[in-house]
Amino acid sequence: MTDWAAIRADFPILSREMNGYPLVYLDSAATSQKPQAVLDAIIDFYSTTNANVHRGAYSLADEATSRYEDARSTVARFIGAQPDEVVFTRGATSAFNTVAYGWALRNVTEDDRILLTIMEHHANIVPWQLVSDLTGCSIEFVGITESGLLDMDDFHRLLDDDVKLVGVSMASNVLGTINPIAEIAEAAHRAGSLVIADAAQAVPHTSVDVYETGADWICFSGHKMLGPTGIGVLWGRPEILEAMEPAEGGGEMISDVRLDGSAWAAVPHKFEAGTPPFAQAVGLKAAIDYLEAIGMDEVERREQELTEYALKSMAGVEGLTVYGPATAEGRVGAISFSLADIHPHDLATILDQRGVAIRAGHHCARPLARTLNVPATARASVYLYNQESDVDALIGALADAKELFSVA
Amino acid sequence: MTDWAAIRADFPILSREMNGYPLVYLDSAATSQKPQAVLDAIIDFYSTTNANVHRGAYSLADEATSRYEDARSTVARFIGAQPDEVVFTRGATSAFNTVAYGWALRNVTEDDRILLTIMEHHANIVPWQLVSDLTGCSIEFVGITESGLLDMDDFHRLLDDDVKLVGVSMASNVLGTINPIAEIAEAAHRAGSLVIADAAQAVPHTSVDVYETGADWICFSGHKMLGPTGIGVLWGRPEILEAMEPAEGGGEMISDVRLDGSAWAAVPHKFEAGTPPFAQAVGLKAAIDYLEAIGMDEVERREQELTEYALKSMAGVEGLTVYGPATAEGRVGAISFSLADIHPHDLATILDQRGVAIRAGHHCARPLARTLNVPATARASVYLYNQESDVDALIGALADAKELFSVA
Amino acid sequence: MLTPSSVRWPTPRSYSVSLEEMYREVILDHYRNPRNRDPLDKIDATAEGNNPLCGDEVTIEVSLNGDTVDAISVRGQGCSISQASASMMSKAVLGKTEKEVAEITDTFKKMMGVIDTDENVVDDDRPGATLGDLEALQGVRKFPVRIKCADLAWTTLEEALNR
Amino acid sequence: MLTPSSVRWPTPRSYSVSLEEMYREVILDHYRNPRNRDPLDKIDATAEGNNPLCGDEVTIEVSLNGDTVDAISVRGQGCSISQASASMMSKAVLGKTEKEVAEITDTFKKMMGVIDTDENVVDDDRPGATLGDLEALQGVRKFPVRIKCADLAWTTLEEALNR
Ligand SMILES: Cc1ncc(COP(=O)(O)O)c(C=O)c1O
Ligand SMILES: Cc1ncc(COP(=O)(O)O)c(C=O)c1O
Repeated sequence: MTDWAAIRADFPILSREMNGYPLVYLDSAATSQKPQAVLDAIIDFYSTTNANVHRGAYSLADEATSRYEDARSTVARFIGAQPDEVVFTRGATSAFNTVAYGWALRNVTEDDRILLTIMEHHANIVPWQLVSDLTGCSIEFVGITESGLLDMDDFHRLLDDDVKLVGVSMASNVLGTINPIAEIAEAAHRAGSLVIADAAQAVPHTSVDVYETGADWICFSGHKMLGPTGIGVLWGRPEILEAMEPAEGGGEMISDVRLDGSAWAAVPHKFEAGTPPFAQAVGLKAAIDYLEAIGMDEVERREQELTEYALKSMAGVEGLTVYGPATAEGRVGAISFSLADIHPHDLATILDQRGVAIRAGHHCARPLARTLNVPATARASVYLYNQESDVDALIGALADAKELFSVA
Repeated sequence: MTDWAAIRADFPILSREMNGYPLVYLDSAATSQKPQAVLDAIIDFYSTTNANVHRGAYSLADEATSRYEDARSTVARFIGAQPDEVVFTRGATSAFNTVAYGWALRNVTEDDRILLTIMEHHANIVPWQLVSDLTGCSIEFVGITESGLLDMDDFHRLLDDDVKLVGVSMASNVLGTINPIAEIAEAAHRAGSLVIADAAQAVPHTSVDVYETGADWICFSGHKMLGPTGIGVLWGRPEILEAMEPAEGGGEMISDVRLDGSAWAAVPHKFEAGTPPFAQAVGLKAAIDYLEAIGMDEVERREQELTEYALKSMAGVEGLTVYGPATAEGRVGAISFSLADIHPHDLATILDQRGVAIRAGHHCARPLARTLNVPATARASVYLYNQESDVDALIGALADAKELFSVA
Repeated sequence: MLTPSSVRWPTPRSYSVSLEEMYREVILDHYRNPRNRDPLDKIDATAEGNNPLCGDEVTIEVSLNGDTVDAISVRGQGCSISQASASMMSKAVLGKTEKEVAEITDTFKKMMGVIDTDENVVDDDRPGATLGDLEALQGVRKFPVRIKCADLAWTTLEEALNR
Repeated sequence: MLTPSSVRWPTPRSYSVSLEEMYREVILDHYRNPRNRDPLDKIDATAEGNNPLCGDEVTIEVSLNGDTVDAISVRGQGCSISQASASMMSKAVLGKTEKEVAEITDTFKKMMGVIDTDENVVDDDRPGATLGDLEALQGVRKFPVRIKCADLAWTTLEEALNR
C-alpha cells in the first residue's frame, strides 16, 4: 500500500499557506508540482556535472552527456520506446510544431485534409492552422457527443483518403475524456493517414506504451508529470523520424555544414538544434524515477479514486454542472464544471480566498468551449499528491461562492 | 574592488575534483557554471511559487506570472530594451529559428540574398539554409582577414540592395573577435537590409545596449550567462516583432482560436506558444541580478585581464598557434589554438587528466574551420569565476601533452 | 473510501471581508440585470474589447448628439466584475459630454489604481465623490488580478471615442 | 598583474599512467606515418565514415582478389587514435580473406569493449593474441569517450565490405 500522506509530504510547495489557509492545489492539469527528489536532481546536476552535452572530450562533458542520454533512455523505457525514437523538445507544444514544420509543411498539399477533434488543446490546433496557411490544406474537426465523448460516427464519416493526418488527444484537458486512440489510429492508417497523439494529459497519469496506442507521433510535456518546465518529448516511429526534415536548424543537429548546404545528424539529434535543455532532461528523469517507484498503475488507481470522490462530492452540490463523463471510468482527473450563474473567474477568486487553486477559462481549448456553449468553465484537476480533504476544501469553498452570490 | 575569490566560491561545481586534480573549467563559451544564487532561485520558485503562468485567476498563478514577467523586465533593463520587446525562447538557436520562420520565410524571395559571415556559429547559418531551401533565396558569406577580423571590404563589396538580411555575431565563439556591429548595421540599413545579431558570446561578457548595436534582432542564451539551460532571448524592434508572424502555434500565443483560423496575442506573447520555460526565466533573472551586483563593466574588465594573461602565457608555449586576435583588446575570452601536430581531441584528453576542461572540435562553426584550414581547434574560454591559476594549470598540462607526443 | 470522507475541512470561517467588499449587492445586480444592452440603430462610435487571458468580452456602441452621449449599448460576456463595470459605466456616461466622460474615466481609473495618483480619489468620508454606484468597484482593488476585469469596459469606451 | 603569475601550479606530477598507456610509441608512429594512404586504381569496396561529434573522418578503399584484400587505402583526418587505428587496421587486414577480416574486426571490437564478450579477449599474459600492433590500442579502453575514435575505421571497413 502506497503511503499517500508520505508522498504528499515530498512536495515542498504543498505545505505552503495561501490566503490564510493551507494551499489546496487543484490545477495539476495546467502544471504539476515537483517532489524534492526532482529538485535535488536538478541542483545536484548543476552543482556537480554541468557541462554542455555532445561537445566536449573532457570527463565532465562526458558525464553530462551520459546523464542527458540516460534521461532519454529512461523516457524511452517509460513509454515503451527505443531511446533514438525520443526527441527532447521545449514542451508538448514544441513537439507538435516540430512535426508541423518537419513533416506536414513538406508532405501536405492543398488537396489534403487534416482531421482534428473539437476537444483538442490549442497546441494540437494552431500548428496545423499555420501549416494550412502555408500549404492551403484544409482542416476539419470531429465533434463530441452529449456525454462528452468523441463522436466516433462523425470521425468515421469525416475520415477519407484525402486525410493525411489525424490529430487527437489521448485525454482531454477540459472534459477529462479518454479517447479510443488505438481504434482511431487503426482506422486512420487504413485510410492512409498518419496519426499524432496529444499525450500531455495521458503520460502523467497512466502507463502509456507508444506502440500500443498505434499513433505515429506522441507529444507530451515534462512539467505536467512532476518534471521541470522547459522540456517535453516528441516520440515518433523511427522510419518516420528518419524521413522527416528538422524543424529548427543550428548546432548539434548537423553532421556537416557547408556554405552551400548542410547534412543532418542522425535521429534524434537532427531534431535537437542547439544546446538542448539537458538539466531539465535530468530533472525529467528524476520525475519518472519517482513515478515508477510508486508504479504508474498505482498512480492511476489513486487518481481514479480521487476523481470518483470528487465527482461524487460535486454531484451533491446543487446548481453544479460537470462537463464530460460523469464517472471516473474512462476519464482522467481534470473536471470542468460551472456553478449556477457564477462566472468561473469569480469562482476561482472566491475559492482562492480559501486557499483552493482551480483554473477558470477556456483552458486553451476555445473551439471546445464554443461547442459546449460556455465562454469559460471552472476546472479542478487532481494528481497523485492530492487527498480527499482537498476535494472537501473545494466543496466547502463552493458553498462560500453560492452564499456570496446569493445562490440557493 | 571585487573579491574574485569570493565570487569563485559561489560556484559549487568549481570545488569539484576531476581525475585527481581540482577542476579547471575553461569551457564557458560552451556553457557557463551557475552560482548558488541561481540554484537557490530555481528551487525557491519550485518550492513556493510554481504554477502555470498567464492562466490562473488564483493567487499562486498570479505570483508565478509576476515572477515570470519580472524576469522579462530584468532582461529588458539589462539590455536596454522594453519588456515587450523581449521574447523568451528555448535558447539562442530557437531565437534564430523564430526569425527564420516568423519573418524570413514570409519576407524573403528567390531574388533576395542573405549575407552572413564565415565566422558564424551554425545557429546563425543553418536556419537560413532552411529558409533558402523553402524560398530559394541565396546566401553569401563575408570572409575574414589574416588576423581573424571580419573583412569589412568584403562585407561592403557583398552588400547590395538584394540583401534582405545580414546575420552577424557580435563576438565569435571561436576567434573571440568582436565585430563592429553598429557599423555593419548602419551600412545594412542603408542598403535596405535588416540585421540579426548573434549576441550569445556578447551579452554574458559585456554590457550590451540593443539600441546601440543598431541591430533589428538580437539572440542569446541563458545558459552561457550563469543562467539555467532551456531558456534564451530574442530581442526585436517592436515594430518588427509586431509585423512578424509567430513561428510556433499553440496555447498562450493566441487571442482567439476559431475552427477556421486564429488571432494572435500581443507581442511578445505571440511568440511564446505553450507553457514557457518560466522557472528558467526566474533562474535567468537571478543570474542577471548576480552579474549586475558585480557590474558588467567590472566583469568585462576582469575577463580582459584573464584573457590577456592567458594570451601572454600561451605565447610562451613553443609550437602553440592562437587563432584570432593576439591581444585581449577587441576580443572576448574564447581562445582557439593548436599545439604542434597534436590533434585538439588528444589535447583535450590529456588536459582532462589534469582536471583541465577545454573544448576540441569545430565549435559549431565548420565553415570557419574550413577557412582556417584546420579540421578542429582546441579552445579555452574564461569567465568571471576563472583565475590566473586556471591558466597556469592549462599551460602546465600543455607541457604534458608535448612530452607525451615527444614534441620539442 | 469513495463516499465523501468524514474528515471534514475545518469548520468554514466565513469568507473574507475583502470578498464581501468586492461582491457588493449593487455589483451582482448589474451583473445579473445589465443596463443598456439593446443594440443601437445609429452608431457614431464603437469598439470591441477582450481580455484574452480570462476571456472577458465587451462590445460598446455609442450614439452622439453633438459631443454628448445620447445613447449607449454595452454587451458582452465575462465575470461579474467586467460585466457589472460595463453596465454601471453605461449608466454613468449616458447623457454626458465627451469631456465629462473623459473625466469620469479618469476618476475611475485613478480609483482602481490603473492610473497613478497622489490624492486619495475616492474616500469613504467624502460623500460628494462623483462616481456613484461605481464606487462599489473599489473593493476590486484588493484583488489585483481582477482590476483588469473592472477596467475592460472603460478602456474599450476610450478606444471607441478616440477613433 | 598581467605577466604570468608567480603562483605556479603545484609541481607537475608526471601525467597519469593511463595516458602513457594510450599514447604508446607505436600509436604515435602510425599517427605521424600512416600506412597505406595511396588511393587505389581498382576499387571494389569503399566507404566514408565520420564521427560528427569530434570531426574524425576516414575514407576506405579496398581492392579484392577473389575474397582476399589485395590492396587497401585508408585516408582521413582526426585525432591520433582514430588515424593510428585506421593505419594499423590497414596493415592488419591486407592480404586477409574477408572471413579473416571479419574475425579480426570481431576480436578488435571485443578488445575495445564495443562488442560484449565474456572472455578476456586480449590478456597481457597471453602473448599469442592475434592483433599484433593493434593491441596497443587497448590503452584507449580507459578513456571511454575515445573508444569511438578507435572504432571508426573498423566500422567504416565493415560498411565498405558489406555493401
Ligand atoms: C556564437 C554562438 N551563437 C549561438 C550559439 C547557440 O546557442 P545555444 O546552443 O544555446 O542555442 C552559441 C553557443 O553554442 C554560440 O557560441
Ligand atoms: C491536452 C494538452 N495538450 C497540450 C498541452 C500543451 O502543453 P505545453 O503548454 O506544456 O506545451 C497541454 C497543456 O497545457 C494540454 O493539456
